[in-house]
Amino acid sequence: MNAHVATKPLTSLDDGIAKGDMLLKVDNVSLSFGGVKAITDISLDIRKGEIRAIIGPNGAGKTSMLNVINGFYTPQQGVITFRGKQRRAMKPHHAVLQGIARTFQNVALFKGMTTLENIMAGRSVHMKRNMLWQMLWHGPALREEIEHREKVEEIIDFLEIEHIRRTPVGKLPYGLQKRVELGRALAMEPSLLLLDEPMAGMNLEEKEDMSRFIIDVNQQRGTTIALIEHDMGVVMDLSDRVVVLDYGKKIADGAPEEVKNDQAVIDAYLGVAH
Amino acid sequence: QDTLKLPNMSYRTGPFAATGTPHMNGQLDYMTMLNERDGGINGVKVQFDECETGYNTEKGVECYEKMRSEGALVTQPWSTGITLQVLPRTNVDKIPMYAPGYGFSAMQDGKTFSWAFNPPTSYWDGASMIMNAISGDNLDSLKGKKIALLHLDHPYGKEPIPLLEALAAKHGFELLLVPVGMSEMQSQSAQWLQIRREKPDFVLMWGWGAMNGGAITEAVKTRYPMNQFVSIWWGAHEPDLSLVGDQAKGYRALSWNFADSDSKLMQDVKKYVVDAGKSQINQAGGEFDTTAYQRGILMSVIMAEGVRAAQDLAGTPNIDREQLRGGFENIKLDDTRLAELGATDMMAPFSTSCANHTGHAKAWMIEWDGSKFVKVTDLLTADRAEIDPLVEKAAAAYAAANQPWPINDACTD
Amino acid sequence: MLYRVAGQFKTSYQADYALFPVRQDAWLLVFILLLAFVVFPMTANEFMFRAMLTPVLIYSLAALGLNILTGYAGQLSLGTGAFMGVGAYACYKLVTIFPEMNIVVAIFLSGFFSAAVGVAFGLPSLRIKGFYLAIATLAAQFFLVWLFQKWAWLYNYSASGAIQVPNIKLFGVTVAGAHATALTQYYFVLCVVCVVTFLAINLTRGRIGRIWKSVRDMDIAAELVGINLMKAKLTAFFVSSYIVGISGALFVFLWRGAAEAELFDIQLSFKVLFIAIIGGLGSIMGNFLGAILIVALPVLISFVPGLLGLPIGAAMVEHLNVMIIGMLIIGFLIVEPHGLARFWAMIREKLIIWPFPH
Amino acid sequence: MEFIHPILIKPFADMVSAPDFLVQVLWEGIVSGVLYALIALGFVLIFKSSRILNFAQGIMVVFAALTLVGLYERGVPAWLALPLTLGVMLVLAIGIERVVLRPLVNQPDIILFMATIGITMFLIGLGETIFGGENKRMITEELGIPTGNFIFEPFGGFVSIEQKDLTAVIGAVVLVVVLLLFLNKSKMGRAIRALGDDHQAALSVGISLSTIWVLVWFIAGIIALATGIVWGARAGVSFALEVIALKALPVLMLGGLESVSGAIIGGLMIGILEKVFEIYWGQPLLGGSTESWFAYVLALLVLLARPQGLFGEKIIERV
Amino acid sequence: MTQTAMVPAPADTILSVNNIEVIYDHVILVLKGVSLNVPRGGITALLGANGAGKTTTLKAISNLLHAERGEVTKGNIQFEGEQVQSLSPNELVRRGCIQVMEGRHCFGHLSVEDNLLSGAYTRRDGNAAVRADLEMVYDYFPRLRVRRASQAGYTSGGEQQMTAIGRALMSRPKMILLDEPSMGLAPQLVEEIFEIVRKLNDEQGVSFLLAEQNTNIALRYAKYGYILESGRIVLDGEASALRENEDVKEFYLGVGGEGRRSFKDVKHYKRRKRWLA
Ligand SMILES: Nc1ncnc2c1ncn2[C@@H]1O[C@H](COP(=O)(O)OP(=O)(O)OP(=O)(O)O)[C@@H](O)[C@H]1O
Ligand SMILES: Nc1ncnc2c1ncn2[C@@H]1O[C@H](COP(=O)(O)OP(=O)(O)OP(=O)(O)O)[C@@H](O)[C@H]1O
Ligand SMILES: CC(C)C[C@H](N)C(=O)O
Ligand SMILES: [Mg+2]
Ligand SMILES: [Mg+2]
Repeated sequence: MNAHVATKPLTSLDDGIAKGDMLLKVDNVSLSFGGVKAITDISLDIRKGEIRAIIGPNGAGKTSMLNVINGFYTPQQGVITFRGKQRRAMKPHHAVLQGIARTFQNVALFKGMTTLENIMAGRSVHMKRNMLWQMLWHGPALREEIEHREKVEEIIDFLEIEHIRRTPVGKLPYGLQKRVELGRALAMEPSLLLLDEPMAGMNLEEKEDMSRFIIDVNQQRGTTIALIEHDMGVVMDLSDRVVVLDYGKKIADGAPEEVKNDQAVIDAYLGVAH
Repeated sequence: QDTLKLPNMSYRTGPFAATGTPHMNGQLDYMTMLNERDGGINGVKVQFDECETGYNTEKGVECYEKMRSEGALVTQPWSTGITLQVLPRTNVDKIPMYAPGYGFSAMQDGKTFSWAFNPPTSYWDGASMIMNAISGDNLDSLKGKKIALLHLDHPYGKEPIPLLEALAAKHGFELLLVPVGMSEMQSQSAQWLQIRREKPDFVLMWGWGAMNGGAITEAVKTRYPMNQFVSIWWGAHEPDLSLVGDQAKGYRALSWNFADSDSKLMQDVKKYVVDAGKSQINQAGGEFDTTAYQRGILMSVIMAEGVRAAQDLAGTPNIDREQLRGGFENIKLDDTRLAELGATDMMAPFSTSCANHTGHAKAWMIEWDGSKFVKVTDLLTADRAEIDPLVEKAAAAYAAANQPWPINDACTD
Repeated sequence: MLYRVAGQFKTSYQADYALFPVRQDAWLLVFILLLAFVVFPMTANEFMFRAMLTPVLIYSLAALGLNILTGYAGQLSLGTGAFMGVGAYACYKLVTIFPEMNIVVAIFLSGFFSAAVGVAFGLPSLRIKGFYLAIATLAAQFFLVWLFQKWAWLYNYSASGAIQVPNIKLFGVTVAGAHATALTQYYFVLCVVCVVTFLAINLTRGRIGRIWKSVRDMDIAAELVGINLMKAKLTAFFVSSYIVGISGALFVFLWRGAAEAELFDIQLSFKVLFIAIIGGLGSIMGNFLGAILIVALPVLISFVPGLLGLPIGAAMVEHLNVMIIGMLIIGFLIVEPHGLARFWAMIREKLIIWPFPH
Repeated sequence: MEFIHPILIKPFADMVSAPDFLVQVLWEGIVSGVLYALIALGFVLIFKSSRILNFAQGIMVVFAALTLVGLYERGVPAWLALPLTLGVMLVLAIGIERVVLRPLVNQPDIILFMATIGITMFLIGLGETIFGGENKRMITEELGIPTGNFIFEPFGGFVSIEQKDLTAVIGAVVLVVVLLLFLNKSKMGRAIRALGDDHQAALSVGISLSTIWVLVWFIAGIIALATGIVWGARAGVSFALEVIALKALPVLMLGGLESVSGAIIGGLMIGILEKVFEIYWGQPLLGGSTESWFAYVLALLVLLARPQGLFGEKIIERV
Repeated sequence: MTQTAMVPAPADTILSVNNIEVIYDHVILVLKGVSLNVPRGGITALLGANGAGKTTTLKAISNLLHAERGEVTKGNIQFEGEQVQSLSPNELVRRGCIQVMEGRHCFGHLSVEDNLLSGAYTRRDGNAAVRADLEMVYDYFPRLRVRRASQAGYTSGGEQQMTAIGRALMSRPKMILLDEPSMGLAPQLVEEIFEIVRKLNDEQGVSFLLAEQNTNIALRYAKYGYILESGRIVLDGEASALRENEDVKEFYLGVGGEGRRSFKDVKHYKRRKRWLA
């Protein structure tokens, strides 16, 4: 089926920021919903090229943090600096244009569409041809479609989901849905990829697969990754730095080993068993 | 051809069924009577099929197509809206259209509307007669007065407006239009609040179906003087008035027919159809005696006359559409003929011609006395001098808008 | 083995993107087109054209427009009837103000008017969702019909308040008005429908179609994937209302011949919605299947008692008809909530593996 | 500046100069508002328990009223016709649950909405087949509803209040209070609310869908009967009644789809405002009949400010 | 290794599933003959990869398939010795078998407390008893007491999971079918929830059938386990025995010969061995 072999590796948005430099910085952000304080005065940073884990008990505000970063929630306080630009509020689709992509805690795929379409949808931001060309399905529109299809097929190959290319994703088992969702995020060619519990509800083998994908994305494409995950094995193995939230506050930030042995973290999150 | 296919569009369902059904029963029963008593018209049985429209124009057009394709000799739209929609088509399809007492008033002009007939009288005739009656034949006496037209917001309800506007301009009264939307028919409180506020000297009603009953109840509630409330013939419907009984005393309607259950005509219908169990009327509800039912009978009487005339002219009982058209142009319902039919004083005599497709029968003003309608005037006359020029203008405009449209200049009277 | 797809390999994306990647589908299409362009015109009588064929096509087109909005972009609309009205009145004004204007041009232009109105009433969709959005479209429905009634300029101040289609010629043939033959009108409509359908298929399978579907399936996620919700929804309203507007113009000019405001009331909206849903939301072909069922079937049913010689009155036939349609709708929804298109897809799938089950 | 006067000044001057008339306008508004609210209530109940926007509520009103009147016309005394009609509504509820809802459980909202339109058509056909299409008189006196008028003559004018309208208003208030108590205080009420949130989960904790649905549709049937009696007393019983169901939709949207009190307040608001607007602005300035769209436009404007309606449940949007 | 024929269930079995087949949408065959037993008072784990059919099995038992256009086409299910396939979910709950669904499924617009109370729908033993149980649930899950008045839709994942379990408890079940209780929960909470499961099992004698991805913890708390692959049971045994099984170790527990592997070192070419391949 696949007549085209990936010729050049996919790259992330070239943003002119050197590896290890600050990519995203969150300063003193606070967010509350009515009475509920989801985030209280949190600052954190993400450096280019790293895998940054965010952990913490349920309801700590991890997902909210991602939502703030990609503009879905507007914090009441604080600033976010991404690739040197400061802002507090913006439309989520602008975040995508600037190179932030994400996956969701509860799979948020387009259920009625096939795997292929879902991932193609992730490329919408990069497609330009106007409606007239689209209607005729000829010339530039078709060329564009094919060009992006090739990119998407690369991602499909990479994630090893060729066999479900034409399956409506609503019918896929959970693990595969998560993978498709990752594919869709990758299709956006982000420079920062936010992953919200990508391995929840997976068994060991699938977690291993997913870990491999994450590492490959990070290493081959140089994509910076922020990762929320409850499986400590995964977090400790994959991440470069870990930030720990608890009830909307930051309680620790540092290398995995440090964080793991931090008493506050053990009390609030890990429990005794680890 | 062994039957005369004279189908009818009907509505026995929906909000207009209340007034529609008795009329349609009347039409049907007269034809049944002819078949039973005389074996049809001049020996050819009448096939009087119905097609249900629910007074819905779209359905009506469907029915038109259906019945035409089944070989109908005539189309009876049973709604001014449907009449207007199929009018251009009847001209092309060459099928006579029979719209007794409704439809487009300009259809009287047989030169322009070769295929359309609206005997015995038109809405403009009706409007003129009403205006004459309420002004005591002196329209100038209305100067400075306010006259409200409470009408169904539908081609039917709008039909009298051009004439009334012309009269208002000429005689210096104010015309207040109070439209009632299809969905407001049953709850006309806004309209009647408006009437209460504007205090018109007369309210004329062009209503149909559930609208009539709604208006009468609201009028009672608003304490609008009943003797200033006058309806076109379709508003003379006993069951609507029975609902309020005495409180509607004084309510008038202009009617081109008057119910007479003892007439020979009605007795024949009773004998051959009703008593024979061939009628769909609600006998317990007294439908037989209603003005509406008997008007339906007369509608079929007129049509049968048209058919007879056609058969005579053609010299054969098996007529085609063109021949029926000729028949409709030669209806002569004079007093003698009415007496023969046993319908004396049930309607006024009239006749049609090539140029006159309406006949302009006169009509009575009838009044609700608390339990029934009584005649309160002699036959009224419409003011031709007002109407005819308007008709001419409207017909010319119609022809212009529907180019190419044939005009039969050979038709002179 | 009729529908065997095995052995039909695609060697390029280009081929994969052909309109009908599976050969049998293409044949089927050719067959249907033959039927529509050759067989029907040769066999059908005038009544068939006027009561079934032409309306089925026009209603399919309206449903197609609605389907783009509701089936593809997930925005429920109950105002289709009124948008058809905008198209019809726009076309009427164009034709009467510029009597010289080519009718095809007038029809395609009139779509822009309904598109503009559609976009205006689509604006609330940015904030309002689901059934609540239906209210915006209902507001359009009732407001526009009211406007058609009250704004006399729209119907050229005609006394009855109705618009009447004049006789209009195209290349010397009368296509609209009382003098047009049913066959001409049928061909005219058929051509327009084919063109629009072709364009719509392309639109829905490309980028824009995907964007619409994303918004439908999960608008929050769509936004977070970089889709501009406002643009996506408004283009859907635009394209949808455009097609609906054209269908409205055809409805009056190529079929009814005249119209009054009530013609475009909510019943019409519901009818079109029925067609789209019974046919299958999110399917182009479904609209045609739905229209056949909802438009043509009642006509056929009304003949049944006559054919069987049952002594049933016209009113009773109508009552039973309404009842049967109600039951059919429920029945179809139960059997296949995703519509006839899905039904066909299932049959097709079975045909593909036939005669080997599983 | 000439256009300012008729829009901003004259209407208010009119209101002040004829206060009796204004009172009458308001009362008419209240009465139609109560009727809208009653229909909307039926919608709300069903929506709450099943997320179905029950389009058939309008026809249920007609059907209930027709059954009542039809039974009476066939010689059943009024006091017996009433419970019998309730019985018919129960059978209807059971039938709908069995035939329509059960097989369609878990389908998308719009499918169920369509199904209720299917029910509407079926009931229209059935009702007309059985009872015929003509307008019937509601058996108001036979049911013991007072029919006279109270006439007040304040401000030198008069205000006429029909006793049956007054009865309707009082009846509606009672009905609403009972319903509110039922929903918020009883176990069944809680189950109804739970069901609306998540069918599957409700099933999993042992809430019986069929029982609740039959119950809810039956209550909606009772409300329909009440509405039918009240409305029928005003305008007679016929299928034209069905169109008022459409009026309930903006009421619902305005009040919030799942709020009982929203239905009431929304109904009254729309009833009063649309009447006032029609009389003081619509008729003089816009050619009248603005009631056909006013409610929708009002609801739309409110929704723009509050997408879930005035009293609706906040839409929980999380990712 | 796996029993396929109908074997009479041992006397102390509360639930036995015999060779059931489940088809979705009339065409998709998902369970291809699954049999399992849960002893009274036991905790039994049902393990397996994504899409293996765990949820389907549980739903087949609690009769929730219908709503998803699925049906049991073969085999039978016995609860306390009686066939239950034809019972409504409502009746099953009344008899003491309740499911906690995957993904929590709380009633979002109801308060936490109303959620819990809705679990008592089938009970007929009066308000006082229900109130007492409510207190008991709050004792098990003190967090819920704090959040009792919040709308469930706004509570965190863990709280929702607790609410869902608590809600099931309110029906006074003899047996709970627990679908992926650990999904998306913080490690500490996972422990906590499993501890509560154990406590309920000990103190109240509730039996559990536990579908889990997290094999590690499931096998620590369960007494017996079944492993499901593509709709078939491929392995079953005492939990302790399963923990020692080489295949289970390799593919489910992630411990090779030399202890825990790092996720970083997973090799690309490694592919799972399929028992049934
Ligand atoms: N849209 C919202 N409206 C109201 N409250 C919210 C909303 N989103 C989140 N919250 C609240 O904010 C807090 C933080 O939630 P968040 O989803 O960020 O937690 P989390 O750390 O991602 O937890 P988990 O690990 O369970 O996913 C919670 O108490 C939650 O109830
Ligand atoms: N409603 C449905 N219609 C069609 N197929 C379904 C449906 N529900 C589940 N399936 C299919 O049945 C198979 C088994 O699903 P099930 O949910 O039982 O797996 P599971 O073991 O619980 O997996 P997970 O660990 O992801 O929860 C999957 O392949 C799934 O795609
Ligand atoms: C008898 C009916 C045809 C009258 C009707 N209201 C009309 O349209 O004229
Ligand atoms: Mg989270
Ligand atoms: Mg599962």
